[in-house]
Amino acid sequence: MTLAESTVPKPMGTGPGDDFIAPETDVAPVDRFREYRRMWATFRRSHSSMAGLFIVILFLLIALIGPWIVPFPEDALGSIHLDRKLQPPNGIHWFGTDEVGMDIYTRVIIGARTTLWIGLTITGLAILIGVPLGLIAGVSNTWIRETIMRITDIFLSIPGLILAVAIVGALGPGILNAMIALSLVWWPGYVRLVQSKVLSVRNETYVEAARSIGASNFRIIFVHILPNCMSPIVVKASMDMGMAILAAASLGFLGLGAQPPYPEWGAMISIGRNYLPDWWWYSLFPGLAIYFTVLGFNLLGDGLRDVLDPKQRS
Amino acid sequence: MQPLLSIRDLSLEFNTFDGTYQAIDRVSLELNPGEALGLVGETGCGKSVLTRAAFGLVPTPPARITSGSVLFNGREILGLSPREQRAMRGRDVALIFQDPMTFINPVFKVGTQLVDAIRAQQLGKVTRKEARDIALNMLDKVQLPNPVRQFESYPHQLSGGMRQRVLIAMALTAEPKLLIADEPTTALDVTIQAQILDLIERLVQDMGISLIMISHDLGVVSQVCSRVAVMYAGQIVEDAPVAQIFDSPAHPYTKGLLAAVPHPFRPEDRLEGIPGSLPNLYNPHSGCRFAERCPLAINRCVEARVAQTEVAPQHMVACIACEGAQIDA
Amino acid sequence: MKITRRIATTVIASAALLAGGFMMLPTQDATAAEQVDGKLYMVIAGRQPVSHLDPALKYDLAVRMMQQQLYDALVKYEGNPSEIKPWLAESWSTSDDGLTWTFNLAKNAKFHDGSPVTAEAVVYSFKRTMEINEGPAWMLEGFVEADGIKAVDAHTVSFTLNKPYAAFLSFLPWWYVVNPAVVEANIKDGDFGQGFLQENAAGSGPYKLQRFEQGTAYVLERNDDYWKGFPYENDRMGGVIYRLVRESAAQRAALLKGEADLVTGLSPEERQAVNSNKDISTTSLPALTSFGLKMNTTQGVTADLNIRKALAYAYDYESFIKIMNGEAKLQTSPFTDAVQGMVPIADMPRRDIAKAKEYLAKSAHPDGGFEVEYVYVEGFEIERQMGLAMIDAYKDINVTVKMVPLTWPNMVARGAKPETSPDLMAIFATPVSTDPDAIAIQYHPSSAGKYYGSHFLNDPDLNALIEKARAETVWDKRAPIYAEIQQKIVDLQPEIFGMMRNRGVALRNWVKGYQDSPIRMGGEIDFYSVHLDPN
Amino acid sequence: MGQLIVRRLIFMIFMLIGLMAIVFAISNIAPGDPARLAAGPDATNEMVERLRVERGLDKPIVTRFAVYLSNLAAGDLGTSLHTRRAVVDDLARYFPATLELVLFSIAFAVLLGVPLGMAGAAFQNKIPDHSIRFLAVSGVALPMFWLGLMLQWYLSLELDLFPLGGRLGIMTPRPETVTGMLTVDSLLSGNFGTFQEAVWHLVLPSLALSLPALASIIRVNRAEMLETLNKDYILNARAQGIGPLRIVTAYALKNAILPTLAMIGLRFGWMLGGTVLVEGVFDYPGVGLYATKAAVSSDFDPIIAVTLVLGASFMLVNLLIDLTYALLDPRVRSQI
Repeated sequence: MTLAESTVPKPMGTGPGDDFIAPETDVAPVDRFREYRRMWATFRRSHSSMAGLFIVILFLLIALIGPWIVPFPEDALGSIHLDRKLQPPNGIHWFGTDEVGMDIYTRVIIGARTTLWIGLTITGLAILIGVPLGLIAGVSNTWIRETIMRITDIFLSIPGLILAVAIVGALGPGILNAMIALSLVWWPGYVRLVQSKVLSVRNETYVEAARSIGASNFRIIFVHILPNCMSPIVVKASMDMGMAILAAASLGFLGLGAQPPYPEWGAMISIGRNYLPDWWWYSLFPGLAIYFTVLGFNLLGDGLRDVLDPKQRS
Repeated sequence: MQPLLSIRDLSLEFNTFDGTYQAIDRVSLELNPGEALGLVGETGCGKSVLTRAAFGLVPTPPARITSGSVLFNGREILGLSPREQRAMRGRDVALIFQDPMTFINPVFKVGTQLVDAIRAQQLGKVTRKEARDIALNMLDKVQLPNPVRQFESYPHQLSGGMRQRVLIAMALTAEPKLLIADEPTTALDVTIQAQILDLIERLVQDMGISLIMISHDLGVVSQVCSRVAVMYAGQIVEDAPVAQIFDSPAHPYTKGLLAAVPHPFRPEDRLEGIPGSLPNLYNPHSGCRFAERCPLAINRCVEARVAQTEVAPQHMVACIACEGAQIDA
Repeated sequence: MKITRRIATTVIASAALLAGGFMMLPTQDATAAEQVDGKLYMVIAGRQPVSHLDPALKYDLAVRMMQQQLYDALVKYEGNPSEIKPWLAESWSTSDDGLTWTFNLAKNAKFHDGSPVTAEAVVYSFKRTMEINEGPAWMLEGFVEADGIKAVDAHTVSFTLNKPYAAFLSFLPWWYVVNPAVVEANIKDGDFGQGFLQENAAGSGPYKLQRFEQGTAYVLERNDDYWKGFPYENDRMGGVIYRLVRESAAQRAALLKGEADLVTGLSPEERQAVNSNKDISTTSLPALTSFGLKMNTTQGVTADLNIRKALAYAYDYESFIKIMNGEAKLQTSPFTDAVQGMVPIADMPRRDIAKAKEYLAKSAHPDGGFEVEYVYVEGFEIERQMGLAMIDAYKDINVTVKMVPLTWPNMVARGAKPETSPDLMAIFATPVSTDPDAIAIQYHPSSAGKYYGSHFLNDPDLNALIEKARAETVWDKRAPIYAEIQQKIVDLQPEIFGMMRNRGVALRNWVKGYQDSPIRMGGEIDFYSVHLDPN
Repeated sequence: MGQLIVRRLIFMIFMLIGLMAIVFAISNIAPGDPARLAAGPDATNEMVERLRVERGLDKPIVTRFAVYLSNLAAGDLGTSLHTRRAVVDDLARYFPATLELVLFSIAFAVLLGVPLGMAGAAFQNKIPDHSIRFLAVSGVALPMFWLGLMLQWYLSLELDLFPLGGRLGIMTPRPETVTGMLTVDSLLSGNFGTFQEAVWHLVLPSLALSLPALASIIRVNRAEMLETLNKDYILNARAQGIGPLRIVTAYALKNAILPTLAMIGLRFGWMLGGTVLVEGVFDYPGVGLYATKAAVSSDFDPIIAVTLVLGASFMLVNLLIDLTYALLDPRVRSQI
């Protein structure tokens, strides 16, 4: 925010050529979409946000129509062709083949579907657990809030990945257990976010006004407080999609996530590492896939935050 | 007598996302040594930007000085290198600002910041010990109770008035030739306001400093300044001695301003606001920017630049429609 | 906010300098892997940890590799094909009835602490192993009693067998001689010195133990005044380091970078890859080693012979050859080709989905629908690829596979008990001698609990046949029994019989004198003849 | 100040007990049977039953938790199945290595992140700023393990600049253990050769571990610097003629560093978690590698112990960050 903006107020849209006799102030019709159009204008202006949006849309597309556009669909289900193993990227196999002849391009594309499913489930579960708890903690100021917030603090004080490894260690390796573990690790973030938002919104004047005219607690939460929490939740959700995908891939890399022959990027890299440096393509392409997907979600998250939640700058 | 500061035809614009904002439009202003000039105008008319830009305190980009020159003691200072401009600040010109709460660094002791300022102003030729003594002496001069304790304490431990005194001390340690006070009392409550104004008046006279007092409060200006320049939307509309501004304002905007201020001796007058709102300065017309709200406005006001004309001795007005201005054919 | 570019550039320059500071550190020279004040230490990068050193306890490729360097036995296997060479015993003779063997010890043999290797020490060592009754003890069980071993004089030992035993001499290379004085001095509450010998050595071998860092590296120092001398002239050889590296990629990388001089257990395509490097060469040698997917015949779904037959017929045997890039041959009998008395079995299972379904129909799961657990060595690519091949092959009989990678010690532990032995376990087994009894015994209850006995097969007829063949000395009478044994084993299908693969190592060209002998296990290196000359 | 520390320490003890409760819950409420988990996959049934009684796992949950706490107090964290040693001894051996790696990485991230953040603010919207911002955004998105592999492949294998992994060459003389941290111990014993080699081995793992932290520190510090440089007291400082270098490195940075501290603390915690990945790639014998090896062979006690240790160290770090925050910001200091 440079000096100019701080001292000179935003001019009100009158331009040259207006009749120099003072114009009467007409009240423009309330334009419900004006706010969204303004957001889209600011969003569109930042290249990084648009890049993020493009990557995410591409990723969703690949995840949706993946199985129908891949050259070797059966490879994703584990059918092996040992006679064409470890081929470098070529005309047929764009990303080369792995150690048992499966087409890596196919497995990366199908992997996108797995990754989307993982990201959505983890973020979804985390929101389902975290947001209600956050609301309850925010609204009540009795011991309920204290217990919820203390438990949240404890969870947040454990590095997420090691807690996930511990939970998967107990439940046993596998993609479902990995997702449960990561959801258990992820919800505290939303509790803290929603709780702080609710606290700040709670003593806003319009909420007191609503309460004063007898609005029920329930109505206040869902009509006044929750809508205000939506924008930070949306921002955090889009950032979390990226981070959840990264965390799930990490568990896959440790051999605790998806089990063979399931096409999951992290697991592919953990096998692919055995084939560096001579068969570099085996671990390069899944790694790039993770990087671009997570980058896309991060950029989108940044863009949304600048538009939806400008105050939350850093 | 050569004027201490003379700003001629200075124009400045900001390029922002929404387009280029013409903040200052060919402003000319002069200040003689020892004189106290009041610079008056609504918030956002560019009075702060004008004084700060003159001494290189407005970052370029996004600001850009498109025309004009600034002479200080006869020397052109707009073209100076950043280093030279910096050397002037503190020693030749000093600035004090509006809100003492935000203009002192919260995480450093008051003393540290004073010593820093002094060492910068003396270009490092002063040891920390000597700088400390100068600072303590200055704090005493600004009537700060128990200077040593204040020297060692942090800004948040001082009251608003005390902090403003520290700012004044910091500005005047190098006995500058020009002091620009940018609404020094606006953020203070009334009782403290009077003390600070007296302090500034006394220091300015004692040290023979010429003063530019920027304010939107005509009362403050009338008490301290000998001459007043009225600014509107980046243009100087009227420039005259204090008495004439109050007794016979010429420019319609100045009249409107005075009408909006409760006159101390005529409490029964009805106050009137000025209809309309500030013009959009993104690509303004080259004429008088008060035209849209001016009751006397005619077409020519908007078409061309309105030069300043003298309606009385030392009383300049930038208007062609008000009476007393020569209406050339 | 007018910040001059000058400060910003100084800020970045200082940061870059800081990061660059790391770069100026010296790189390691890469002539030989490790040097300690002038002496060269050869580094062998392997994946299997050395669980212990005690010659009387259970052995595997890593354990025996260390024992061979730290200890000596009466005789030793060397060369290709593996022949028995005199070692501690310079010469030996047998009585006419073949029951008494007399060994004359080398006079100059001495232990690391300088004391001579006497007949008394030999007797002590054999009695110690027999009393502990683990590890190699099974080899002489029932043929030699402890009191049948006597020290005739300081340098002569005699063994009196209670019945003739053709394979007797072929087992002796695995009975190492310990230094009684050192063992006796370290016995703690009657453990016969096992605690001490777990991670220490009391031998007379060509190398001494310098450092035993479990899970990381085992450093052997060359015994310069070894009584038998060395088959090469190189006074710069300081010793050998057996270094543990978790994955084959890391082994390859260590070899390429010169951080390792020799690596074992690479897959065929990995060997091809490193071979392309001009100063690395690889060896490939057919071995006695057989490979089998051992199935638990007592517990779980594989207890049912029909299920075992179905799994055997559904497996895609061609994948063995493809995974090994052609460097393997399918086994046509439980006995590998080099074993005496091996006969090809006609109905050796090959992939035949119809037959597999036939057997499945006769089992408790007529249309499949169950899961089998396949345990393999973590990081061992060949076995992991077999798992993927298994998943693909068993889809046709609606059987799913759960792949479980384990470290070798954990695998051996799981295979040691019927309740925990997995449905399928990938095991490379090298017989301890070319005598057929060494392989037949693997299907006898006495092998239960050993890594090659994880099927816990216990068939009375088969056991009788094995014991009968074992006692027979006349080869013409033994041969037909072993033929019947091989057919019986295939009928019982305790495992999916795999392949005989070539095995080999990859080594830097500055490694000289490397000799492989088929009797050695895959990855078991004899350091004795190996040395580095970097120029 | 002392009062803050005492209050926070008491609070931390409660947090630690809470941490133990969560970790205890994982091992007990999880569907797996705790006795079988503790005994490990290849234990026979009667061994599992014996363990159940021995560890009192058949008693009600509250008493079991009390027993669990008393065991912890006595330092008995169980035995590891895959190393066959007491977990406490393993931790004593492996934790200093992880600590050394994490401290090295956080130092790298801060010493590089803060200047780059400042540079990003100084060159706002110029080429250096865009490249720094791209590094920041990608840094967070790059998978740590994959980055480690690529660094290992390129910098170590191809260019042979760094060793592949591990903490020290096998035959390099090891300094006698004082802190367990090789760099510190080798300096203490004056063995500069080993020190250099220890740093040498730390470079790649810490590069991989610190990139996400570096990226976040750049982002936060850049945003904070931008915001602080627009503050009024900076304008006043410039009006007094104070030099730009002093303004940036002192006046602005001391204010901008406060929120950056919070990010450094958060990132330190994530780094502790990240060791689980990076140590595997570089075969670096720390608690991260120890935990993953245990997790793969479902050897349960070590995982629980490592979670406790990493959780506790993260809490300690948060306390330290709050203390530095109070130290740097007089307004906070005067409130306690």
